[in-house]
Amino acid sequence: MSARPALRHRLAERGVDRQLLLLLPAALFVVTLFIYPFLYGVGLSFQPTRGGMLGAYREFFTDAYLRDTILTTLRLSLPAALLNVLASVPIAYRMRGRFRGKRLVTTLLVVPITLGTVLTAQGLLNFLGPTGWFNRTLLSAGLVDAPVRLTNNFWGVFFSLVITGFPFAFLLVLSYLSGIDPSLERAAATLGAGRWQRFRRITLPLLAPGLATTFCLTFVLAFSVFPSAVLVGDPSGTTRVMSIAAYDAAYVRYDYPLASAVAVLMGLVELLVIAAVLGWRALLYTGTTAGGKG
Amino acid sequence: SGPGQDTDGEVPAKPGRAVTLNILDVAGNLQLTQGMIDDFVSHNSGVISRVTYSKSPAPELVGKVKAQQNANRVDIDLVLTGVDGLSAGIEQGLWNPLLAKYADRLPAVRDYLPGAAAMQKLAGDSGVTVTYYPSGPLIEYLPAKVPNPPRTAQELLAYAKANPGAVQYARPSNSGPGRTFLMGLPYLLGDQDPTDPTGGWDKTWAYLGELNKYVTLYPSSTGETMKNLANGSARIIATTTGWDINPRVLGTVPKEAAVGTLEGFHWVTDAHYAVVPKGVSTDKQSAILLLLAHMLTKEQQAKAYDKGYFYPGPAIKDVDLAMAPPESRAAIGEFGRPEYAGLIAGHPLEVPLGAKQLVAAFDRWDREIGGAKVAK
Amino acid sequence: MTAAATRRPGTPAGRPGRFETLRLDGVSRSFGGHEALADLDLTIRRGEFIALLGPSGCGKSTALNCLAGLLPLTRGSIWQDEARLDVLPPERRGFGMVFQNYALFPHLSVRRNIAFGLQMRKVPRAELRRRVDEALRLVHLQEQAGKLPGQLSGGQQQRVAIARAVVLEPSLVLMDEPLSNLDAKLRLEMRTEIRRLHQSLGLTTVYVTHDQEEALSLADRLVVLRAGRVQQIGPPEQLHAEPANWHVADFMGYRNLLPLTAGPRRGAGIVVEIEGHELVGTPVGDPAPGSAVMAAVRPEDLIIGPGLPATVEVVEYQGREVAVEARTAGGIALSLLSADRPAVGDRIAVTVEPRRLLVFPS
Amino acid sequence: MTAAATRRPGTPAGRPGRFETLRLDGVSRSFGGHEALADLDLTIRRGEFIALLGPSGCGKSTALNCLAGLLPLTRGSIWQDEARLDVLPPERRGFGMVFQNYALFPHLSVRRNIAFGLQMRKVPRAELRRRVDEALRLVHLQEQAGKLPGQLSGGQQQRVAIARAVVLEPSLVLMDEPLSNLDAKLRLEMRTEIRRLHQSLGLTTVYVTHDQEEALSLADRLVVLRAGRVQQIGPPEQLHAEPANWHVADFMGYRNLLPLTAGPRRGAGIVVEIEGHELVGTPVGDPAPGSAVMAAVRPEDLIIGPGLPATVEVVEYQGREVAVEARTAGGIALSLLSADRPAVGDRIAVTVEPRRLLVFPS
Amino acid sequence: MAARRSIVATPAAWLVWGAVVAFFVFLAGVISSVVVSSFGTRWFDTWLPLGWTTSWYAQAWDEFTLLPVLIVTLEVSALVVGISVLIGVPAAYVLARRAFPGRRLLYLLFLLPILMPPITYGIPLATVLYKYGFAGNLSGVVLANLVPSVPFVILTMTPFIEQIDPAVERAARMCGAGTRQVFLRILAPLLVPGILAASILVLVRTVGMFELTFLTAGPDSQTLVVALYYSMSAAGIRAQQSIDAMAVIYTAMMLVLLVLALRFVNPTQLVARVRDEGD
Ligand SMILES: Nc1ncnc2c1ncn2[C@@H]1O[C@H](COP(=O)(O)OP(=O)(O)OP(=O)(O)O)[C@@H](O)[C@H]1O
Ligand SMILES: Nc1ncnc2c1ncn2[C@@H]1O[C@H](COP(=O)(O)OP(=O)(O)OP(=O)(O)O)[C@@H](O)[C@H]1O
Ligand SMILES: [Mg+2]
Ligand SMILES: [Mg+2]
Repeated sequence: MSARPALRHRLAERGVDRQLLLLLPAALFVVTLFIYPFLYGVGLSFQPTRGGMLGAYREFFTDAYLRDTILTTLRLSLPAALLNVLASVPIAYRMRGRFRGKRLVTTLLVVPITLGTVLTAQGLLNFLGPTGWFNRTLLSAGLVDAPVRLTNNFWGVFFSLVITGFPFAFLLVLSYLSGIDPSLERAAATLGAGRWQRFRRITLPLLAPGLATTFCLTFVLAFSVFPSAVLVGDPSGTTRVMSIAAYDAAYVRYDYPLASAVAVLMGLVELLVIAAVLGWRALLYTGTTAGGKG
Repeated sequence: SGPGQDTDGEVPAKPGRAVTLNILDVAGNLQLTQGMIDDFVSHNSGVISRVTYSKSPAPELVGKVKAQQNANRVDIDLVLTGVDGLSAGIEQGLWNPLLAKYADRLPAVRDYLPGAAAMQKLAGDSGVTVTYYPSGPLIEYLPAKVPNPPRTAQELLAYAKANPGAVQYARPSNSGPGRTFLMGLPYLLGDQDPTDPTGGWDKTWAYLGELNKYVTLYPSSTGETMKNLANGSARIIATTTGWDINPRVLGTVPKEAAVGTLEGFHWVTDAHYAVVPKGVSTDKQSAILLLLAHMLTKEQQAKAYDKGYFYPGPAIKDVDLAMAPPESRAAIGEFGRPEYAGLIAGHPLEVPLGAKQLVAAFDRWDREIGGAKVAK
Repeated sequence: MTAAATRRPGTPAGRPGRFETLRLDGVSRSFGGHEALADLDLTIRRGEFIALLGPSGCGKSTALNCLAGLLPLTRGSIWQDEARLDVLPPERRGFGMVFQNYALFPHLSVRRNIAFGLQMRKVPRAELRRRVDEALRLVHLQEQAGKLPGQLSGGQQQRVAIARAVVLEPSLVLMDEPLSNLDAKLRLEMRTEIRRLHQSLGLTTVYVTHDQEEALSLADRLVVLRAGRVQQIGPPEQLHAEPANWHVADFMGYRNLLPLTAGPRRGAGIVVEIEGHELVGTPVGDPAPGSAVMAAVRPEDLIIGPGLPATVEVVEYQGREVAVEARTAGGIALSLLSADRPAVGDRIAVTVEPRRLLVFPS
Repeated sequence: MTAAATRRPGTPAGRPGRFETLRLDGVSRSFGGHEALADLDLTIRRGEFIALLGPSGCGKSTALNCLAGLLPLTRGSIWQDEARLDVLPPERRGFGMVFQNYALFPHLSVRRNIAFGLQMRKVPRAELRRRVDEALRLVHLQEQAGKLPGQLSGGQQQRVAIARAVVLEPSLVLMDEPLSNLDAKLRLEMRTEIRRLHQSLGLTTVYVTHDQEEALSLADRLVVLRAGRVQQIGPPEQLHAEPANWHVADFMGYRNLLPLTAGPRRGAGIVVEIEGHELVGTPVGDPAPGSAVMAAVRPEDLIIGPGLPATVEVVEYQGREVAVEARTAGGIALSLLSADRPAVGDRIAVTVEPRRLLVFPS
Repeated sequence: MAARRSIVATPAAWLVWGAVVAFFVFLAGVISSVVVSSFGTRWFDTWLPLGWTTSWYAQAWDEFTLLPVLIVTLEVSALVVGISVLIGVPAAYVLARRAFPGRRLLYLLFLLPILMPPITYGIPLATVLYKYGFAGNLSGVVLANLVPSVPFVILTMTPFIEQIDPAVERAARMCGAGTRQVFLRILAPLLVPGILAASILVLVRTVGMFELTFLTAGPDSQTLVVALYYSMSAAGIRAQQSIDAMAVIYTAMMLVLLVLALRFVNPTQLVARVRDEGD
């Protein structure tokens, strides 16, 4: 009778108790359905058709056409994710309070979530294309002499990332933001902090962990961009992202080891970026956002 | 077709019991053949009780079939594919070489058109050609905007030079006309070995590189080149017989668009195949053989005329437009081009590149032509 | 940082501006039809210590928030000398505030919570350090300076909130029940400390509390609220001895409120009858004979002695004295304090001096 | 709903199980090395009202949370009769709790907050309604029943929290400063109400407070804590009259603590000298002559009369009496209560009865 | 007063609202160009199509056997959203609230499926599912889609849970609520905005997830995106307008789901209702 509780207490103090069982379904799920297939894939990347264990990786890094996809991908996804998160903050901040039509504006801002890649791609091609409404407007307004090229290049993909990624970011940021106790800002106001300082010193730090998560999620979505990189991008040039290289290897050349290697490298690059962001997040305050009792 | 069913044994003449067939189309072939299949099923419900159709882009096909075969549970019974899926599957050993043993159950294979017969050779015993067309390369333009279309490859280059951005073809790996243009160039330019894109295409690569200077855009789909032709942002695009007729039927391209040929071109033909993955039960194999035999009859083949989708379409000899369904005849009567018969008869037919060479060609095109834009 | 800061010097909040009077003129605030605060008129003179006193939910916090600028007014205006104040945002009014729910910044250490307002005012670093240290000492939190608010006990949190407001030496300090979570001993100490600060820094203070003892001991003037309306404004002695109506009396510690009928006048006094016994009280607000009245008396003024008989029901130990709850034959509950300790069930009789029994119209 | 509910009958929490004793045995809790509560031994008898008393941060809430099962113990054990309790999760101990910071469910109306525990216990709908209505009446919140907690004032919220706990009639009620946010009047009423409930429902109650008055009046026994350690356990009279050490005395209202040197014994008393004046006090814990001692006296026991001279510094109005802060020539601050009202600056002299001056070793 | 204050903040407000309006105009252009095109007979170099028709919709409806596909899509997405919330929220709770050995490792484990492109694990995953008879039907599609969805929910929900005052849970426990009830009665309602946000994101990902769905789908368990992605990028000739029509159908369906979701719970409503005093 006394030995069991003792162990239990010792474990409890280290934070191990029955509540951790709640983790079990998720952990079990990920281990059975992800880890095995994933390790298989990683293993595959070390069994290339030629060049020994690391052949696939060597091929990736010696071939500039493959290697450059890393930079291409980052050049697209980092700015897009940053823009999505940064633009969401002021908009969500404005929309925190109560005002008429808030629901409508929120709903409208969230609409792009429903678009899907195909409609976005078609829409961008139609709207921004050389004879689309956008260029027509510019031309008839006399702002430009020749149609501006905004599709089948970097900008097309970038716009599609913003259209699909921004609502995600906005929705998350708005929810995180409304979880912050408004009396904190009021306290700051009575202490002489103006709008900007209240935001900068109180709201932003409390929001930052949420922003980090939001950034990670939008970044991941942007990083693995595939259909729009092909459909509205320039898939052999400026928007040849890593997923296109992986796709080519897997489904065009049927070189699965190389495809796995590219995919593993994709994951690694993402992991590096996210580790940096989450590492930064770990330094932040992440507790309750209430200001005290009540 | 779960485990435990016979998949390797002798294929009976008729399935023991009516089967359900799961057909996967990765080539857009059902547009032509769904009518034939439905016709068979409605008359032979004792052989095939039900058919389910699904569609997907070709590249994902191999992964899916592989996953099923690894798990010993194949539930795709029949695949309709183009050359790419066919040869990828052959390379990976996915297909059941049905013809090796049961060619006699498909007597129609002896009646293929010469071009179709050549295409069938590519498939070996692993697939059966069901539809065929000579494809291209052709060029398409609006006569109002291009009164004097180029007649040779050099003229095309000169035209592109004089009108930067006016000539367009889609990224070859995403587009049939794009790849037909690519594969047709070695013949047009008299390259050393038109079947070896790495060693024998010097003139082709030089030509494409030169042309690249005046091409502003390689769209990711043929459809988009068509749209650009229609709205005037491109003047000359690469096309094929099917891509010439069908979009005009659909209204994506103005009816008055015209096609032209470049002097000395060879047709680079194309076909669709029916293949059976390994691991499909013998009952189903038997049903499939009966179905294919039906599809290769002349009456059924006539349906392949469609609305010019794969013009002409039939793989079998002596299938006249007159045998086709009335809508087909009407559409082709209005939008078809009488000159095609002469062109098909008057120019050599070549089979397309094998999968390996084609991939090598795509890769080189991506790096040197499409990817060169990065450096600019 | 930019617009607000550069515009500041011209406003009343420029330097914590000393004012002569602060005038609330018909200040009202409704929440969806319900008037939480109605027509508050009050002139606060520089250096005064005002306590807002009233039961829970009477609108004290609402009044304070209106004054701070955190709640827009529904009606009325606020004037600082001749300048209209209610149009300014809170950060430009230059007031300090202690919130009822603390509202500490959860991500800043105690030290940085306290330093926040000074940083906003761009106080030089050395002075900032000095003043924060002083404030920490004041609230006995030197050792917790590095902790986050979430790691403090309730009382410690409240002390941080106090330190954060007073460190600014603002022209007006608003406090919303700042001592409510402190322990009794510290509460007494802090009470004296707040009063001392108020005097030595020359602060003007508006202090919300529901503790009449606290209000009486701290304030120069008390404002008693009930259901959003002012009941009485005056210095502590006046409220304590001469509550304006029975609600105020109730709140000022007249725990025994007896609904009776007014009898005839007897000299300056008035006769009321309770269960056959006649008591003489002091009329307030001229109750008409025969009308319903409310007779009010404090527990400490009910004396055990010949008079109204009652039975002891509860005896609570309170140190030197005991609190006794007794019930008359007619079922009226009486609270009294007693130096002796009667037993539960004892029969006693109680009486009261006429000047200690206030009789209000009810 | 399934596992927990069906297993319950066998456990102590089955039906709000009445127990005879609840024994805390060396209960300790550290937070990262710092012992917030150390070696608490306490036996609670059924029906008892125990108050945990101590200054802010002394570990009262920690003790309560350990008892509730919300904090795992670092050392020690808790026994309910013969059953070990500290291994059970909080929801199976069958206790009720009122939290210091309310902890109301922000998404549920007042009524549904109160009904929550009854729903968890699957009380039939009609009884649930009746009991919730009763609880609402008890805390005077009938009119707010439909509101969300966020729409209530601080005091109203606290009352919801009290109602939520007592509606369950649990075998042990834990209260963490439940009255600290109520206004003074309601606090007195609720205090009596809690005591009444405790008796009528036959509850056993552990009550945390920092208000010694509250503790004295409510509890059968008091536990005085300081820095996580028990200082004294005993009934109110004992703690009030005979604090075990000067820390307890300090907390029990002996506001004047004078660090002096022990003189010779005089009868049962002991002489201490302060600025040349001799005072006689009662020794507690045998201080050796010549050693440093702490002399403790309550403000109400310091009498203005021939003795130690001092100058009046602060006079605070407190209703019937005034609180006076005076300073001796040697700079010692003295607090006393006085019925007359001296003026600031007046010179007075103070004295104290020997039995009212406690002398502790320091 | 309120009006005066908002004038003070004009420049920033104008900028923000300007950006929002610009975004909407852009968005409206993108969407309506597709909608217009899907109703046009032919549309070349003009502002509007030459004629109007609904035949593209009829054609899309027939050709892709849209009705069953829509039903499958709804089933799959509802199951995936439901299960991933059920599994993911408790895990997120433990990760947000508790410190225990191996927590970081576990976090990484949950992060990986989101980071790793399905190419790495898709085919082996499909093999495993086929082996145990899950693939080729609805369950396979659901299971495969859960792989990235569960971690997605965990990652989204963690900050939400961190924001909720732990004392509220303790109070519920003291009222006799077990872990399950604390979750269902207290946390779930408080987390509704977060769950809703996470659900919408998972829904979109699931409806839009081509690869895993295709690899594990059987003939009767294709989702809309498989059909749609096919029509967009498969070989063969297809009228732009019919693709546009498909895309509009897809979007309309998602929009209906979203509007339904927003009808029941406004993403910011719950938290805001509790905290939005005055102002
Ligand atoms: N945001 C709000 N929405 C609706 N009603 C409110 C709001 N804030 C306060 N009230 C109501 O206004 C009245 C006054 O509230 P207030 O907070 O000013 O009381 P208080 O005097 O400070 O009480 P306490 O001493 O309990 O803090 C109460 O009835 C309360 O329910
Ligand atoms: N979660 C925690 N982490 C670290 N230290 C803590 C934690 N909770 C409490 N403490 C510390 O333990 C000590 C006792 O805290 P506790 O909350 O029990 O005090 P208390 O007696 O209830 O005080 P109060 O009357 O102010 O509520 C304090 O010094 C506090 O800082
Ligand atoms: Mg209040
Ligand atoms: Mg506490």
